[in-house]
Amino acid sequence: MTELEAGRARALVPVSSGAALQRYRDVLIAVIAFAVLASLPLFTGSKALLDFVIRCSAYGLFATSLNLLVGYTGLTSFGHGMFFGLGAYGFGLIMQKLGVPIPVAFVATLAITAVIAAIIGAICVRLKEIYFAFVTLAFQMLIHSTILSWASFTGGDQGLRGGIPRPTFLGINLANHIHLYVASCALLILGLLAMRQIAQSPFGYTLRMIRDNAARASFLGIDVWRAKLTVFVLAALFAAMGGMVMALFVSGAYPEFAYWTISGEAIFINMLGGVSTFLGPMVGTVLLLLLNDTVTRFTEYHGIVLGVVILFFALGLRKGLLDFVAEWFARRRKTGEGR
Amino acid sequence: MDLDALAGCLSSSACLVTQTTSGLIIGMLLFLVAVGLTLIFGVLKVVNFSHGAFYMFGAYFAMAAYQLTGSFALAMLAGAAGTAILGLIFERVFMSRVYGADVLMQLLVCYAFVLIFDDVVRIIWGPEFKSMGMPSAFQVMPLFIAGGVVPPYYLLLIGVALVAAIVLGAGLSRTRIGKVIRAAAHNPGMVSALGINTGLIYGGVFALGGMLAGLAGALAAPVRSLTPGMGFSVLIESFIVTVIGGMGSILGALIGALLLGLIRSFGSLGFPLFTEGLMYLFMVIVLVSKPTGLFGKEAA
Amino acid sequence: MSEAVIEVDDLDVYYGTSQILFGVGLSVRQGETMALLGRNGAGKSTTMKAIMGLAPPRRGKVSLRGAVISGWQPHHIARAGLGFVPEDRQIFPEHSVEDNLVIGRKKGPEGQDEWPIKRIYEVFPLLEPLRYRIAGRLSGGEQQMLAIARTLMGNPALLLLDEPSEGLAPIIVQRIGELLRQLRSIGSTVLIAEQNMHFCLGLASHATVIDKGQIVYAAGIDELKANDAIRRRYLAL
Amino acid sequence: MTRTRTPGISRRSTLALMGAGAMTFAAPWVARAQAKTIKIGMPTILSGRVAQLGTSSRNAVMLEVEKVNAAGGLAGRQIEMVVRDSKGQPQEAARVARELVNTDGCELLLDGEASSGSFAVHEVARDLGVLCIHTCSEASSLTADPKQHIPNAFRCVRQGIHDSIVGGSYAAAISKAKGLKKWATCSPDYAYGRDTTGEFTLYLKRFAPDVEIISESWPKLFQPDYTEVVTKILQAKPQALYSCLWGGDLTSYIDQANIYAMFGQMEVFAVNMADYTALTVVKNLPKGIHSGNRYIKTFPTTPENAAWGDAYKAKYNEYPTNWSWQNATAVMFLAEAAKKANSADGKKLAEVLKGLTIKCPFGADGTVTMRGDDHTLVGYAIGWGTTIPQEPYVPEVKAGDWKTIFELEAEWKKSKGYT
Repeated sequence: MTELEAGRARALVPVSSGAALQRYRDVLIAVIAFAVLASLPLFTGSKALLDFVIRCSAYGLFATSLNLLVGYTGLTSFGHGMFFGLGAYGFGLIMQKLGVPIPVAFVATLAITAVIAAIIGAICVRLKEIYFAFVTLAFQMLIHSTILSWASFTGGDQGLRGGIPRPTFLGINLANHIHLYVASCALLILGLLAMRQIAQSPFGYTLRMIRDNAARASFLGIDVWRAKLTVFVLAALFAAMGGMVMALFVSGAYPEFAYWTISGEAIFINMLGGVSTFLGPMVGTVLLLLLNDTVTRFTEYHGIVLGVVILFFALGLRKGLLDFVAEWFARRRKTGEGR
Repeated sequence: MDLDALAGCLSSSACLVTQTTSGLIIGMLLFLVAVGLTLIFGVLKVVNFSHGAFYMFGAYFAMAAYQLTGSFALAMLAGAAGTAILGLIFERVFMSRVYGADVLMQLLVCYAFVLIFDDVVRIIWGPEFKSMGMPSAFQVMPLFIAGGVVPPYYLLLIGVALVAAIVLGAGLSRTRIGKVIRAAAHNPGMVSALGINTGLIYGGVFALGGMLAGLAGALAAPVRSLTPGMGFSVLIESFIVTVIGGMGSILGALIGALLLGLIRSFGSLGFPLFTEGLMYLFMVIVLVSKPTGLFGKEAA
Repeated sequence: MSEAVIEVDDLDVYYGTSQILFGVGLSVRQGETMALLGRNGAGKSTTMKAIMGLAPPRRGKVSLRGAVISGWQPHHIARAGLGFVPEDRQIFPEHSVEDNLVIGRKKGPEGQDEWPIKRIYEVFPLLEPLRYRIAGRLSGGEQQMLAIARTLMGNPALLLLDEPSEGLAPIIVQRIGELLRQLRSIGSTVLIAEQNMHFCLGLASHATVIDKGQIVYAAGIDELKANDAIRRRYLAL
Repeated sequence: MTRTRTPGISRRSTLALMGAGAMTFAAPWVARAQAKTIKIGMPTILSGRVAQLGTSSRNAVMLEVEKVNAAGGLAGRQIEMVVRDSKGQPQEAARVARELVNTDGCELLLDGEASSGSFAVHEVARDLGVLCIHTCSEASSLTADPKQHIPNAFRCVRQGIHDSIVGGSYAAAISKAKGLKKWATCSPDYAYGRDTTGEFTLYLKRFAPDVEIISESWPKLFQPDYTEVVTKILQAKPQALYSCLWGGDLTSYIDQANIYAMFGQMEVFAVNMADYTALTVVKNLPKGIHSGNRYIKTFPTTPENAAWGDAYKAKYNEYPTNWSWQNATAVMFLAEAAKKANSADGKKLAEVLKGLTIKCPFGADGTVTMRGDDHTLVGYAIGWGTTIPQEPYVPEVKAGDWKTIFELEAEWKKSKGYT
């Protein structure tokens, strides 16, 4: 997997015109993807399908942002969900208490998240591997317990009640299902595009170098701590975006959004889809949500079903689905060339 | 915050004895679970996320045996032995396939079994909570020591946990098998080149870890309600314990568990609404100042 | 002529996709001390690991007294009578000297127990006063002694020594040489991998030379001593 | 849980799923509204620690739905229940609720969620305008707070404030009789626990002004070990203890307090004790714990109530829970409303439900009412009594007085700024 990535790195970095071309291609793909998604309501009246895509946007942004840490930088965070929760709560609280226009709340939430992520990140990113995972988990639990304890402000375990007001802004009414759907799609595509740009930028290659050999990276004059902190904050911002989409969808924020299980789900999504391709987490998101939605329809013993599926991925494929497919293609191409 | 209550307690021997023993009780039971976790991590380098399930099974096995036989001793035995067998099977059949793989893969396998085990318990014993009941031998008046209250059952509990700690500590440092286990933690390749089946050692350690968690579950069964998913909060707490104490360190698990027990017993006096947060705060402080935990060694 | 204790036949070993050994074959008879000589990276260690089951061969076989042991797990191979002393010694640094020995203790393949700890201390008098010392604090030479002693505790029918002289002061190397001669005199069968030819010339009975993963020469030790060409071509530093 | 009903439901949901695909593309609302059966969606918690909430709620609903269907259904349409697990996660509850309406074509919702889940489903009801009856959440603000109020949502659940008023006056009477001045509280640290405890002490002090709270403990929800809390209370040496722990937490607490012999040292008022889920589970139930009724088949002491409890037990081989009667009542309300409106349309049902009084085995006087102004259940049997270790567990229950409840509730609402 790393070889694959490294191979692409070699192919791309020196040729800057190639990188520019790639960027145009990415933008083009993003525009087409958005056009397809946004025109979906014209073809189907299924609100459930639109709901599904909205949820995919929320989780997809969140899971892909985690992959910036796990897949690209080698930072396995067990507490990434705190930023999902922060996004949902920040946005919900600002809308409920201040009644500002939605874009203002959006930007303000990102700013708050950036500050908190910078503080937590500054403490966490100097730790390695499992210890980094534990400290992020500890911070997540601390934030979760704070949300529960500070009931007068956060509503405690009952969450933000009474709905999040969604005033119309420039003709966009997020209380309207279709508007909310298109807005979510736009956020998803913009977020993914931005993360893609980060991943393919020189900074993105710096991250990969840190992942593969931090000592060498710092030997080459890279400030590893600073790079890690930067990506930690960036990933937090996209996670918060996911949280905001979720808050808009359920019209509320709940402490479960900041619980460690949500981080666990994101990790699970990444493993399911694969961490060595950019779209792996997106594939994982769709897979997990589909799986969850269908299995809960048939049985209340979904734990067993989900468990068996996980075992299939962990013990059978031993990697995420998109990784598996990518490797399979790579192998096939190789043997094809051999012939 | 209620610092007066805390200060008041610290100046009264009765309160000091009662709260200290209550911290010990919480701590020792937690130690039994955490020491298995830390042992498995130390030797197999695997963070056993399904450890809470063994605690749960221990409690359910004990309850089932107690209902069947009416014997408390058999109930404890069933809890410990049943989970030991379960641990052995779990390790040999599933976990052994992901050694050396990505940590996340190992976590995923464990997570899968957390889901599966919880549902299995739900299918066998139903979703409602159960209670094993206190054996009549322990339905006696609590003892009064220096004005503090100590129930006899908890003395037994602390005793069993202490014995387990001593046997484990002595076993690992004094017996040949203990020495082999510690050697395998360090260098499994060399151990196997000396003619020792490391697979068996791994299975054995996992079984031992599972058994300790199962024993904790069995010991807790008379005083805690049984429900699918009951292992979860215990897992999180023993996780905190091992992280504070240092992953892989048995002494660390003991100290960490006792510290946590005492934080809870005295924290509930001083900070009744933030006892939980206090634990996480403590963990953050320890990790930030010493990332490997109090007694942890730098990863080799 | 006594039977071959170990026969290595046509081994191919790969690390990942790169092939390290190409059809390696050798045999050691009862009571022999066989030196496997070659430059750094020639494939000596890999041969040892392949025999021990730590680097499973893709092709070829290893047989111990006629029974094929290649493909077995290392601990089965060890129980069958092979005792391995790895090149970096790999003592257990947090255990005491005696604990290291105790961990190595096992009966031989025929249930023999020729190396009780008392005899170990007789043969390795240096170790006895250090028995409660933490092994990680021993000197390199002491660690090498301990590693050999630990393996002997398992009563091997064949002792595999990988670079026992590596990184040790000449005086210590000399002492280890004496020890190995002593083992030979009591009839132990030994396969020793070395790049230090001079160390081996004095104690081995036979020699096999490996280069670039292939066996290039095999003969009695005296013959090798006489063959300047081979020595210069494959073994000169 | 190996009873025949489970496959029955999943077969139904299988069919629902197969139909769902076709449904979404077929003519949506009108076609479905005229369908012969009416689907009622029910998001609830069927897995995890409080799975009993969902299963016992579902049991009761199915029991009642069978009766309604046998009697001709809702305005001539057979009811088809679609019960789905939310795992206790609010975002799942919202998702499931939306899916039930949007994909499965459910026209009504029974919300079997606790705490935050019910608020999430409430928002869905607000968004989709579908008729929704909350059947499990006791959080007072769900209906008392006018900001929460929507015309299409009702609550068919006992309420913390009612409990506290009855409990406070009951406890005050005992306090005065026995001279219990020093009180301690021990309740789970979440909204229900804090609110209910606060309200209980408020009314206790109102009826018995010389009472003093000398110690408060707030264990976490689902905390496995209460030792430090038990010992803390023992240190404080109160004469009486109030707790609104429930379910497994309450039984754990009792088991652990038992071995400290706590129950001999103080009067204990545990509002959630008199529920079979707790009563039958605790092996060494101490005598004389004061409790509010949850579901108990001997209170109200009517043949209807006893018969209902027995029918439930006969069908599911266990006693109903507090959630069971609430869910059963919700179905009874729907049936009666459909009869009155002669329609199963959500809007018309909502109109009729406002202020509707129906005959009900769980009513204080044989009837219960869906109060018109705040859409919440009143008039249900509510009272306090003391426990004994075997059946009937709570031999005598002193019924609360609804007139007092209404007066004090109105006052409480005013103090909260709700009216």
